[in-house]
Formats: sequence, structure tokens, C-alpha cells
Amino acid sequence: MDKALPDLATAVAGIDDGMTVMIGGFGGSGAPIELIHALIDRFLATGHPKDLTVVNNNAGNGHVGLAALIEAGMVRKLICSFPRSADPVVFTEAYRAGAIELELVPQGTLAERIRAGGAGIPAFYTPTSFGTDLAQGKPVAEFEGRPYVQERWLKADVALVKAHLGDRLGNLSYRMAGRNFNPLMCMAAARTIVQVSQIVEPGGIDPEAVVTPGIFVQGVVEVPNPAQEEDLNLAGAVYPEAAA
Amino acid sequence: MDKALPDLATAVAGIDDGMTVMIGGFGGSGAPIELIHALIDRFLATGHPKDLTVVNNNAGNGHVGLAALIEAGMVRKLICSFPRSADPVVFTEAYRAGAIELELVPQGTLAERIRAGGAGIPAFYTPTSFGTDLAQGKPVAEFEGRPYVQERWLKADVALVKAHLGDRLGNLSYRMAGRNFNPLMCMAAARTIVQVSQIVEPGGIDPEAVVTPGIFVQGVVEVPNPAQEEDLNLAGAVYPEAAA
Amino acid sequence: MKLTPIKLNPSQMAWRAAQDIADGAYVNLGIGFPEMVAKFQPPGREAIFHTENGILGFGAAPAPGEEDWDLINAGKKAVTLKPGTAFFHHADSFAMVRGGHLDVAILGAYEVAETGDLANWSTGPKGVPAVGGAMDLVHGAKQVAVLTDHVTKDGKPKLVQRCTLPLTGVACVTRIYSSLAVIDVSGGRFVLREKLAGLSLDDLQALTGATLHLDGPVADLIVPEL
Amino acid sequence: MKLTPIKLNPSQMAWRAAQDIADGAYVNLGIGFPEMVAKFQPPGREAIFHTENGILGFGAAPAPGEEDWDLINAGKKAVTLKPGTAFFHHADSFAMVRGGHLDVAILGAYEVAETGDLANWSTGPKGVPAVGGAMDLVHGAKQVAVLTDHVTKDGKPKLVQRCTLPLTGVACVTRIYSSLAVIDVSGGRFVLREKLAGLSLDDLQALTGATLHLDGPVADLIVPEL
Repeated sequence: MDKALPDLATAVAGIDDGMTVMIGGFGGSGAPIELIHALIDRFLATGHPKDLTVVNNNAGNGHVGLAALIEAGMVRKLICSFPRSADPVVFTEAYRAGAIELELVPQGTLAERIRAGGAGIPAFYTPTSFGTDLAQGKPVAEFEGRPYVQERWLKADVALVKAHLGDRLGNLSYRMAGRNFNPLMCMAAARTIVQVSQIVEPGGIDPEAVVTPGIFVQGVVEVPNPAQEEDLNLAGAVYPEAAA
Repeated sequence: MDKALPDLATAVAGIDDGMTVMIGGFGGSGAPIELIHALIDRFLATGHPKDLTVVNNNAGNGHVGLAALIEAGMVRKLICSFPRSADPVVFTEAYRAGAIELELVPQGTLAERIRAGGAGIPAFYTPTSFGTDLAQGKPVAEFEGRPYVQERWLKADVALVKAHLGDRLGNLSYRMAGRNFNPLMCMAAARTIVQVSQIVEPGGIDPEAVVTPGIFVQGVVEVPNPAQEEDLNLAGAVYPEAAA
Repeated sequence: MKLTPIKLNPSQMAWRAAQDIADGAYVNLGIGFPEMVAKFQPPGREAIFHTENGILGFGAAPAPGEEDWDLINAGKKAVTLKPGTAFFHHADSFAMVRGGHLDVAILGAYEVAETGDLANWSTGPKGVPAVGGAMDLVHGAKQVAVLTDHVTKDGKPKLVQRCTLPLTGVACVTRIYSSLAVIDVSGGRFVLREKLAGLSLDDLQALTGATLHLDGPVADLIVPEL
Repeated sequence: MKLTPIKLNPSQMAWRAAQDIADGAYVNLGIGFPEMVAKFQPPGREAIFHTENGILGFGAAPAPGEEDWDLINAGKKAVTLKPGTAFFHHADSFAMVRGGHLDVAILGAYEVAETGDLANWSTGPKGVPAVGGAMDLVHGAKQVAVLTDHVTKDGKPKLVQRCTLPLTGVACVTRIYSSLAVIDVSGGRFVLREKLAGLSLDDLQALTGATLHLDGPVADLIVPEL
């Protein structure tokens, strides 16, 4: 078994129009910038994929990564908790123009819905959002005298994930708070594609410190020294550069 | 903040009659034998605690650990998935005599109910047990054309847990498959008491390899070279020895 | 290989089941006979074995005296580490099971119905009930296979129209490796795929509690001597 | 210390809130002013700070130029490691929140009602809505405190009978640290605990949109110059 992929173009080859794509990261930490840019490259070359539904905590920052994906016109709908950032101009303009649909989900509910999708739990109850606009239309039930909102699982066709180390079996470790949504999205997607800073031999990650066991991963591509979204934005980067 | 406890007797001092006690371990792996035996010592000296509801995957093996707790007459009810073992005589006799109540729960549902208790999820839906005797009396709902059973969270007053390394903040690592239910039970109990093979300085566990963050732990006691239930049973051990 | 025996022994059933496990498959083997499947992986294939108690990618049993009792499988038997083994807690372990991430689960059976219903956890109100992970495993794995003698020790069919014992799961079994045949469970019917060459279809039907349907040719069930 | 100012500045509000955080408390500080509370921990007390994006026990901001952008808080600001820091994923992070494991969450507010209802995520249908972790944090933490100016920039009360803006949570706030007073929310009432010495009860009531109840003596709200 060898889940290693030769390059980024191969890694994003199977993503089709209309798919739901989970993209890891919280702001820039743990964001798979290179995978996203490879997907944009494919769209610019072929016109596909488009009409994507993207799941991410945020809505991109500046003109790289997720913001660039939106700016390229590939995203029909965004499911996120916090579509604000230091420079949210791309999403904000698309949203105000009615060019992108937004499903706003409380952050903990978003995380739990994704985990539920990966764990085979079609629905669960949470106190979060009870009595608020974000609970509208959702079933409510009382347990032990307290009201709860029923939330549904969230699954994806593909997850694009950033990890630190990976092996050919798909075992992964992360780097600090770059972990965030990434391990959950690995669980919830039919096909999980991971960029790692280094591919190591099986056993190269301590079995006690494997965060994502390989069963949740379908492909691993090595991207040494990956870009950080914040560094790109501080430098005023735009992707693709030609669009600047 | 220092969650280190001076000895086992102190560690089990706050457990009262009628409490629900989660006990970690799968069979003997990850079973907090020394904490259990300290609790038996207290019962033999004071007559308390008794009428306990115990949550564990199994029902004990031989005459040590959980089996010894049952044999001492301290357990009113057991919530478990698999009350069989190589030598399940203690539980089997108590059960046949009507001296102990059994709530049988599928293993994955047991794990998820405990996690739900720790995560503030009062109920969830699972395909497990649909159409079986173990779903009797539970609400059923259909999602995307498939039937599911509603299960409720499980919480405890106290969890007795075995880990490998621990620090004074309560951060824990485990040893191989000794992990099992232990991290979940840490989350689901109002008071989690952990025996560790070694107490290390904060930072002594790699922050990437902390399995249970300290927020889920209230007390840590050092038990170097802890006994393995299997070794005790292979040696024919009985606890307390006087009862042999 | 010699003449086909009257019925397969457990090793031979396990061997046959192992032939259907693809390279790279994620597999959970139930306690007892199904555990033997791991021994018969065809050369060149590397399946990854999952055990409910939180290990993925473990190795074979250690030499006697080399056991580490923190490194056991769901049957509480000692196993070993391999490069790439991963440990995780029980909730993550059953997320793998319930979430549909396993390719194959192979379980034992008291009864299997033509509806795919399985009974394998309770022989009735007598005795101490114990379910373990069986009810979880029958949901989620892409293939739920059963490894079982074709009939009980008393000679009664274990493959039946409707189960009489308490169910483990409804409409969950997809394939049966019995001591006499390989049978798919599909659309509420038993579909015969392979049978021992020395056994007539009529004789096999007589040992089966529900109709065996044919859907294409029936191959000979051929296994090595084990 | 000098004469009590007309109103507390954000640092002084944060200082006052910090005095109520016990040694060993697990604390989540909302984005913005509440983040300042960490700076004012009294000597000898060690609170453990949680951030939604998966860190427990992080340290202060790094020196400029020393940022590691994988080591950030929920406000996407760089933080630092401390001995005993732990990393975890978002589901575990919100298990801590929703599961009742935090001792204190301190949040900002647009409006707080005497019922304990909080509005702090949306100023209405204009603009881009963004909720983040606020709706989760108001459930689960044993104490949900609000740090806020007592009135809006236009001088309107932020402490009201009923919220008019979209709610973050129902009956969730337990204590308010305002620029003028410390107020408990209990039994559907505002209970005044401390107020600035230079402010009469009548003046404070005039700036408050619901009745201030007294339950025992009202202490002077005394803070250092910051």
C-alpha cells in the first residue's frame, strides 16, 4: 500500500464540478495553501472544478488560498463559522453581489457536525444556538430539563488537508495549532488528500503520536516548506500572480 | 496548580456510596488496578463506598481489580459491553444470584455515550443496535432513508483511570492499547483520578503527544511499575490476599 | 491439494475468506475463527487490521513469553507492533467502524437469514449476555462477511429464512463463507457462488434453511489442505 | 491609585475581571478587550487559558518578528508555548467548551438582558454575519462573564430588559464587568455588586435599561490606574 502521490496536480485531479470540498485550517494555520493553488491552476487550465461547496472555518484572507479560490469563481456555497478576517474583501464582495451562498454554523457545531460525519452519527443534540436565529427550522428537544437543538452530520466528497509528517500508509501528525479542523475533515470525506511537509517511512511517526490514523487518508503529497497564509498576505501576495 | 496526590488512599478518598464510577481499561490493558484495590481497602476499613454503579467495558477477570471490587460487594450495577473473560466467575455468580444489575451496551455505543457525556451532547443517533433487543424502548428516527437509534450521554461522578505519564497540570499520555476508554472517561466524570507510572514536569510530555489535556483531570497519583491484571491472574492472585 | 473434503475446517474457511481481501484493505476480524483469516493473506497483499480496542496495523502474535499486556486485540490476545501501527481511543476506533471506513468485517454467526439479518451475540435468555463490538461492526464496514459452519453441531441449518435468536443486526451480512459454500446475500436472497465439488446442489439445499438462488455459474470451492 | 475616573477604560475593566479568576481556573477569553484579562492575573495565581482553535495553557504574545503562524489564538494573534501546553483538534476543543469543563468564559457584548440573554454576534441583517465560537462558549462554561462599556457610543444602555439584536444565547450570562459597575445576573434580575464611588445609584440606574436590584451591600469598584 502506497498512498504517496507524485505531485500536487495529481493530488487534485479527481475533484469534480459541484463537489463538496472540506478545506482544513483555522485562518492560515493548517491551511493547505499549495493544494488550493493547485486546484486553482486546474480550474484556470480546464474550467473545472466549479460550483464547489466549500467547508472551512473562515472565508479566506487577502488574495491567496481560500480567498483566491473564491476570487477565481469556483465556489458556489461556503459553510463556515466566521467569514471575517484582516482582509476579507474577496468573500465580502462576492457575498454582497449574491455570487456566493453562505451557511453560517457556530464553530463548535461545525466541528462536531464534521466529526459526526466521519463517525457515522447522522444527528446529535447540542445546547449551542438554542433560542437564536441559527437554530431556526431545526428540531428542538428537552433532555433533563434543558432545551437542545438537533444538528446533522456534515460529509464531503473530498477533504484538502495540511499535516506535518505523513507516511505511505496515510498516518499523519500536525504542527501545533495547525491541527484544528484537519483531523476531523480527514474522517468526514470520501477522499482525503493531504499535503505534508515530509513523507517519512512507516514508523517514522511514533505510534503514540499519530493524530490521524491512515484509514482516514487516501492520498499524501509532499510539499516541503509550505507557505503560511499570513506570510503571503503580509507580503501582499496575489494568486495567481498574473491576476495582480 | 498542582494536581499531584500523595498516595492512593488520598486519591480514592472522595468516592461516596451510590456514586457512578467509570473505570478505564479494556480487559486488563489500561485497567487502574492499584486505584481499584485502594478503593477496596477503604471499603474494608470503613464500609464505604458501596452501592456503586460501575462503567467499564468488561466485568472483571479472576479475583483482582474490577472482579475483586464486585466480589467485595461494592457494586450495585454494572454498565458494560462484554461481561465475559477467561475467568468471569465473580460477576457471573453475582449476576445469577441477582446481586448485581447489568446494563448491556454495544461497545461503540458505550464509547460514544461516554464521549457525549464529556462533550456536552445529551443524545445522538447511531445505526448500532437498530432492530435488536438492545434498542428496546429507545427512540428511533430515520435520516436519509436509514433507521437510527437515539442513545443518551453517560456521565460519572468519578473516573478511575490508568495512564502512562502525567504532569502536575493533569496532562496525560498512555501506553499502547492501554489507552482504550481512559481518555473518554477522563472527559465524562466530574472528578477524574489518574494513576500514572511516572509524574513528569510540565513539558515532560510533548505537547503534540498529550492525549488527555489537563482540563479533564482532577488528580494524579504516581504508581511506578503498575500491576497488569493478566500477570496477576496468571499467578492466581486474589485481592485482598486475606480472602484467598 | 487432494480430493475435496466433506467439509472445510476453520483454517480452510479462513483461507477462502482471505482470498477475497484486496491489497490495502482495512479489515476487522471477529474474535475466534475469523481471527485466523490474517494468517492466510495471499503473498503480495498487505491488508491493514483494525481492532476495536484502539490499534490499526498491528502484527501477528508474539512468541510465548514475549507478550506485552498493553498490546492486545479485542479478544484480549497479545499482538505485536509493525512499522506504521497507530494507537487511538475507543471513540475514534468506533468512528472508524460506524463511519464506514472499514472495507471488510468478518464475524462468526449463530444464524444468518436470507434478509441479511445476523444473530451472533446471544443464545437466548439463559446465561450472561455479552455483545462487545458486534452490533457496531455490522454497521459501517463496506462488506460484512460471516465465517461459519454451514450447520450447527446438531446438523440444523445456520443459514435460515428468518433468525430465531436475538439479532445482532438487520440486513447487514453481504457474504457467507461456510464450511460447504460461498454465498452472497443480496436483495433478500441467498445467491450461491461456490460450493464443494463433491456436494450436489440438492444436498447443499437440504442443509440450508432458505432457498439458494443461482445468478450465473457456481464455481467449485477449492481450498488447500490446512 | 488616584481619584476614581468617570468610567473605567478597557484595561481597568480587564483588571477587575482578572481579580475574580481563581488560581488553577480554566479560562477562555473572547477576541478583543477580553483578551486583555490575561495580562492582569494577580501574582501567585496561575490560570490556564483555552483557545477554541486547539491550545490549552498557551503563553503571552511573542516579541514582534518571533511569530509562528501555526501557534495562534482564536483571534489569529500569535501566542507562545509554555511548559505543559497541549494541542488538540477542534472537536476536542469544543468538547471542553460544551462539556462544562471551562470555569470562566469572558466575552464582549452588544446587549445583555436581565434574563441573562446575550447579543454579541450580529448587529442585524446588514453586513456579513459571523458567529465563530461565541454561541458555543455561552453554553458550558461554569461562569459566563461579559466585559463591556456600560453604554453604547451613543449613550444608550447596553444592559437591557430584553435584547433587541439577534441573540447569541438565552439565559447564559452570570456576571457583567462594565465600565461603571460589577453586576451579577441572577434569577432574571440584575444584582448590583460594585459601582464606581463617584457615581450615585440613581445615576447608574439612569444609564441602565433594566432595574438594578440590591442584595446586600454595594462595594466601591476600585481599580488601579492602567
